[in-house]
Amino acid sequence: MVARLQPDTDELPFSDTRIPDDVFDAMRKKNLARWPTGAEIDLEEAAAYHRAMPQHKQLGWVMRQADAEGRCLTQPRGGFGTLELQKELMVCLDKEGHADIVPTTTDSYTRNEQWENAARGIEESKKAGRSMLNGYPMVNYGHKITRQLIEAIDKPAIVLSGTSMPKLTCEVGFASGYSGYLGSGLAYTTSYTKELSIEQGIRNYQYLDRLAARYDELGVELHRRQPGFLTGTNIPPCIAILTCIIDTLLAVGQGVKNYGLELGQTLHLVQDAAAIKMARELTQEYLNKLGHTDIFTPVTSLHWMGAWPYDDAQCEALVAYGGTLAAIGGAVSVTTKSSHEAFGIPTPQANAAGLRSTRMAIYLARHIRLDSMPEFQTECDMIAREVRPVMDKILEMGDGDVAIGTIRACEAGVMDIPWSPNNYMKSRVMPARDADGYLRMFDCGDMPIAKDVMDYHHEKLRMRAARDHVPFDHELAVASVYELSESLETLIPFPWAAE
Amino acid sequence: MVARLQPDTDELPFSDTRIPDDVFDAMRKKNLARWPTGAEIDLEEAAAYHRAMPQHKQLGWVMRQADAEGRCLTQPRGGFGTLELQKELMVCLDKEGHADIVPTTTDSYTRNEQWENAARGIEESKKAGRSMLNGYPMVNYGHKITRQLIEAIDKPAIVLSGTSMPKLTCEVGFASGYSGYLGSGLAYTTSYTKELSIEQGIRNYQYLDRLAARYDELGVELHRRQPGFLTGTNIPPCIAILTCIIDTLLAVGQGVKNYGLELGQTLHLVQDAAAIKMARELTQEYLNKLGHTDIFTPVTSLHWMGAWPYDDAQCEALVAYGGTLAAIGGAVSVTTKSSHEAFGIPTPQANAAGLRSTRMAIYLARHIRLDSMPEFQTECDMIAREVRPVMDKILEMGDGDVAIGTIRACEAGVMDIPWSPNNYMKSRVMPARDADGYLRMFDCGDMPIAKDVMDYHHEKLRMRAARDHVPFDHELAVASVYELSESLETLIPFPWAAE
Amino acid sequence: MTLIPEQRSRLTLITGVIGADTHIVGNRILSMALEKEGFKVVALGALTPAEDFIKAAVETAADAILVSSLYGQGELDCRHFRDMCIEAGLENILLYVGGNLVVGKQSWDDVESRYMDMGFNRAFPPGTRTPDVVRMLDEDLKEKAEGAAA
Amino acid sequence: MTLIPEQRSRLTLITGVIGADTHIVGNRILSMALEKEGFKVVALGALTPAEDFIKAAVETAADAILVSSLYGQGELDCRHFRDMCIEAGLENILLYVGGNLVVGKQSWDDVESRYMDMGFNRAFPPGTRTPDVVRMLDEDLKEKAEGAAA
Ligand code: B12
Ligand code: B12
Repeated sequence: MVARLQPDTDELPFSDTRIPDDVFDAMRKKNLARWPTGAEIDLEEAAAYHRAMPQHKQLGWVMRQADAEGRCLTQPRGGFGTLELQKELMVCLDKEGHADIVPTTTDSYTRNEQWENAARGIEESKKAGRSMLNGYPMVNYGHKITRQLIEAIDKPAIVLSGTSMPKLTCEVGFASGYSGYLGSGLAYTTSYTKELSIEQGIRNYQYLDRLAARYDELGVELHRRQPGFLTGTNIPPCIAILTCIIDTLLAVGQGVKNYGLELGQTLHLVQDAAAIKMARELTQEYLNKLGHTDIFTPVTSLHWMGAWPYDDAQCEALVAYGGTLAAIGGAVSVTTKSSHEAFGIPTPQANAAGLRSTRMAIYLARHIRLDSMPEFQTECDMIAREVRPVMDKILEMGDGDVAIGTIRACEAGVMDIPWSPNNYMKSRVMPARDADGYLRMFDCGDMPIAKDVMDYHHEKLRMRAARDHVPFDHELAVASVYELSESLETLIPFPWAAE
Repeated sequence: MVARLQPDTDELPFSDTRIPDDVFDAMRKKNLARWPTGAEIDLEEAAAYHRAMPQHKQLGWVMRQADAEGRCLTQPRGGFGTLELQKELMVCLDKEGHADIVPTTTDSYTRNEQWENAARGIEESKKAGRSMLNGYPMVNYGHKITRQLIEAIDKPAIVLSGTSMPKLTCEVGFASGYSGYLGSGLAYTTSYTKELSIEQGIRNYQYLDRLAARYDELGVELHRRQPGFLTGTNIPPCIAILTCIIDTLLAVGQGVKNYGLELGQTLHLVQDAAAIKMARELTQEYLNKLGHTDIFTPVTSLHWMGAWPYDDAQCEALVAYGGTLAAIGGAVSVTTKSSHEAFGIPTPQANAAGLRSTRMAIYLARHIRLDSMPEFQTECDMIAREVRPVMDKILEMGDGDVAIGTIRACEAGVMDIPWSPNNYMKSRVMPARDADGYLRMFDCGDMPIAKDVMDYHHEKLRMRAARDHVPFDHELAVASVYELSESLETLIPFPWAAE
Repeated sequence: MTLIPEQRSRLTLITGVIGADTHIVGNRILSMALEKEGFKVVALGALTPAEDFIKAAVETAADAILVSSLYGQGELDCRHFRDMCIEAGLENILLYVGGNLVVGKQSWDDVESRYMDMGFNRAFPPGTRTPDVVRMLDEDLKEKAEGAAA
Repeated sequence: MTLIPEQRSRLTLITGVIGADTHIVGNRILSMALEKEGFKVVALGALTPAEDFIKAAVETAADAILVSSLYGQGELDCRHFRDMCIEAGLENILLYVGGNLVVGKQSWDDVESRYMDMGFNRAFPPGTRTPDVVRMLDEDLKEKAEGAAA
């Protein structure tokens, strides 16, 4: 039985301030002791390992460089249950997929710190000859073995671990030579957990961010990243961006300077471009408000995160368009999916094909930008008008402390997230797609969004209800969950066939 | 040995005027006598067969309806060497591909009126159990058998027969119940033939158009179409559009009223949208100039017609983007390709997959239009400034007769086409792609295009030469032929890898 | 053979997402739909241990358990589910499972038979829509009712 | 083993696109490239009957014929090409063929062996670039020259 980690509440009052060095040292000691591979970690040695890597394998540098050169990098997801399968996968994504950033997705037992289950999964996978885990059990293997993965590729690597309990995984990940790490306290806790409090989730990521800052102090700039895609299910830009701002402020509080913002695609060319632009602008706006002028916050655009169609050919269009949306939107990187999405974790080959198709789409996007379109401006303005009142309210509720403001706001529903599994969230906000394909809010729950703004959302959704001859009610939200996964017969039938 | 068709020069002086009924009757008699299946044709009976078909199987009506409803229809290409294979193909494209318009591509022997070779091809195909012909030998089968194809589908059907000798194929095609027919005198003769004169090619299509008009007189509005994609190889919009205008005027001269304009995609989102808009606008402009106010000229956008990549995943991006370009550009229909393009005629399944991926991309394009973008306006203006002086010169050279003006203009190089195999064309115009992905003209040959316009083209291409560190010369045109077929390593390598 | 709301209201269904699986969207839509159709639904939500399903089923004398598994590890999470039911005295409770039941895109027939072997009465492939689930429940629970009557 | 321009200038090559095939772009680029590399090139262009290739080869005492076929019907057009060469007294003229040599996406090995059986010395798959062609010509024609010398 694993020694479950005691909440750190006893150690420090909850706030957005930096964890003091001595407290952090104590926390690390306790944390690393929880599993044998934790005890093996030596921070100094790990930092030296990072510093010895070529620049082009360090994601912190690569993201800054891509942003400076106006590139859109590609990154897939991918994790299998054994070292051998994982190595094969990463090499395939690097060489056959031309991935600019190579991922390691951890399995869900690891994410939930159920390391014995993960150990069982490794054995079962070896027996079955196929992966029984949905990711790589990084903690079980430990950093010494896992470095083989980093050394097998010639690109920077990132850890993808959808969880609110990252404390040991991040220690092993960074020590292994991963220079990127995805995850944050608000976004993941609201989207990936049920009983964990937002406070506890934020505390856990404060640990992770404090650790990243430690590497900084040792001359290693890591790339941290926030999963603003949340529950992946019709997230309106304003809600994603609110979490971007909050998680960034929390990370910066721990000393992080290289922090990415992830946005799931709405699949509307104009709305996505507006969201990408405003995510960075509004995050910088609040950073500046709070006196942070040197934080790098590149945006990553993610291929559609909601339900995918059950037809490879339809998926291929979503994959390619995902590259188009990211590139035309000006994202610094795009996270890709494959034509297997609706069925299961893709094979390395299908995953690599998704990368290549996306890469070609990025090439075809050339230097096109939409900033000169009035519709683009309208969306940008709407987003700003949705985000600012909520964000200001959150800061106000925390009396200036973002961490405290956030949990109070979540409790009150001032900060809300659609389709959240978390008991601490109201999850009353209900998004739906309008007749032009924009994501709108049918219901914004208790979020303080101006009436005229919500009127705009409702007017658009009424037009959709009218078009589809359905009532203007919650069912619009459910239909919107299914929409992109529907068959072509449903989406665009031949219009004039004799019945 | 087939009785080769004598040029009709003996029958009528060459001009753009309508072929008189009696002359046309004589021409038909002579033409139909050339092959047994020709003799079987009864125009009245055929017209009655068309009139009995449901509206949604009549392409003339379907194109008008799609235009009115703002739809973008999908249509693949496809032809196999035997009736059985062709039926299976068309049913697959209709049912599995959701094609809105179902094609029958003829084989190249049929296109060149080598019907004995085609007959041999049918036998060889039956022996080999696979198609040895690159299309369906429609004349050999004749209209009685070919009607089985029309009856096997529930969509309108179109004949695709890349040739300048369509006179018997069109008789059989229309009699079989095809309500659409692609092909024209200027476009096909310049792009598909070597020794045939432009005059002869135009004469042959005057026959076809006159026949279509006859059906009109019998209450059947057929959809005629012009292949402005030409040699498919980096055709600048202005050149495609010039052929659209000329072929339309020639067809209208014979009484055609439902005439489509086809444009191969440049693969630049803005340039394609501009080309689609201006093709229709400028064609209508010249129709009105010449007193024709009731001609329907919808635009069809074609998936990239130049060299494709040799990687399925890269092709999938070209396929999907092809749907995006057509839909956002406002085309009334899109002609699709597949991920097999660079290798060979696709299997029915690969062809159907290309259709579905394109259809999904069309859905994702929603109602987006680019008209409000300044770059879009710039391209529209450039196209107009390129087309008008040349078109006016052509009309002038013909003393008002488009047919005569056209052959004189081709002789003089005033009307020119890149990469033409035809001995009567100068083919001095040399297109190349600029640094932003727009198609420009490195050399416009003897086309009367204003100096400042060409300066603009050259400036853009100089920027490309500079970017690629290559001289500003004809090699730019050759490199541009290969560009889209290059591997991803060549197009966007990982930028910072250690050498 | 569909049941009328009255009959359904006498039937209790347990729903939830098993194991460390956070995918709640489909499970929530399904639970909402079943309630709307008249069933009594006890929705345990995401991240639910196998034990909790069975505890809830015992406490509510449920007629069926609908297990969702999306994240791929269902094969591990569900392995002993029927045995645990039997231990808890739920010999012939109706067991459904649905979602993305294995890791990766695998032939559905294999996947289905694997779950049948685990003791589930029915397994549902990705993309299953709620009306189909309702139809199956009506069918299976009517049969069961008759079986009991006999 | 590459030849120098001087040596190449003594070699005559016939190029063209066989049959009813209009695909001139690649053939033209190839012909331009070969000329640039020093070979004497007689370019027959698109839509060239097999007979014309051979006539031109006889008239110019050509060292090799490079047949392009893109449109898929090459298998029919090229079937008796070597026999016709032999009849014309061109027993051991070097014969290349390239392009999209069959209808549809087929395994290249099959396609290649089919054309070898027809008597071509080399067949080139879709996507062949001109430098590779030049390298092969240098190799094969040098061999041939030596063969003749012996
Ligand atoms: C949205 C989504 C997410 C969201 C979930 C948000 C939330 N809290 O619910 C987020 C982004 C958080 C997410 C996370 C992850 N996801 Co996810 N996700 C999806 C996605 C894109 C859509 C799922 C969805 O909502 N569908 C819409 C609903 C309406 O459909 P549904 O869930 O299938 O349910 C319907 C039917 O299945 C059926 N049904 C469902 N359950 C049951 C039960 C019974 C008894 C019956 C009869 C019917 C039935 O009825 C429902 C209503 O019609 C799918 C892929 C896809 N389908 O496109 C991947 C997918 C399910 N996720 C996957 C994975 C791997 C993950 C992660 C592990 C990824 C990671 N590395 O972090 C994590 C999971 C973390 C964890 N601990 O669980 C994989 C599963 C792999 C596999 N099985 O091989 C999928 C298939 C994607 C893929 N191809 O890789 N994901
Ligand atoms: C452009 C194009 C056209 C243009 C041609 C314009 C012109 N006059 O040249 C147009 C639009 C007119 C056209 C028409 C047709 N086309 Co076309 N076309 C293409 C396309 C898209 C590109 C060809 C090209 O220019 N490539 C670029 C050049 C540089 O490459 P290349 O031609 O392959 O040549 C290089 C190499 O192959 C090599 N090479 C070539 N020849 C030789 C010879 C030797 C000896 C050697 C060593 C090397 C060598 O060197 C060249 C330079 O690198 C191809 C598909 C593709 N590749 O993407 C289809 C393709 C060749 N066409 C095809 C077909 C079927 C047709 C049509 C029959 C379609 C129709 N229904 O009308 C007609 C043909 C009519 C006719 N009678 O021939 C098919 C052939 C099918 C098959 N083989 O199974 C293809 C493969 C598309 C497809 N998948 O269906 N086409």
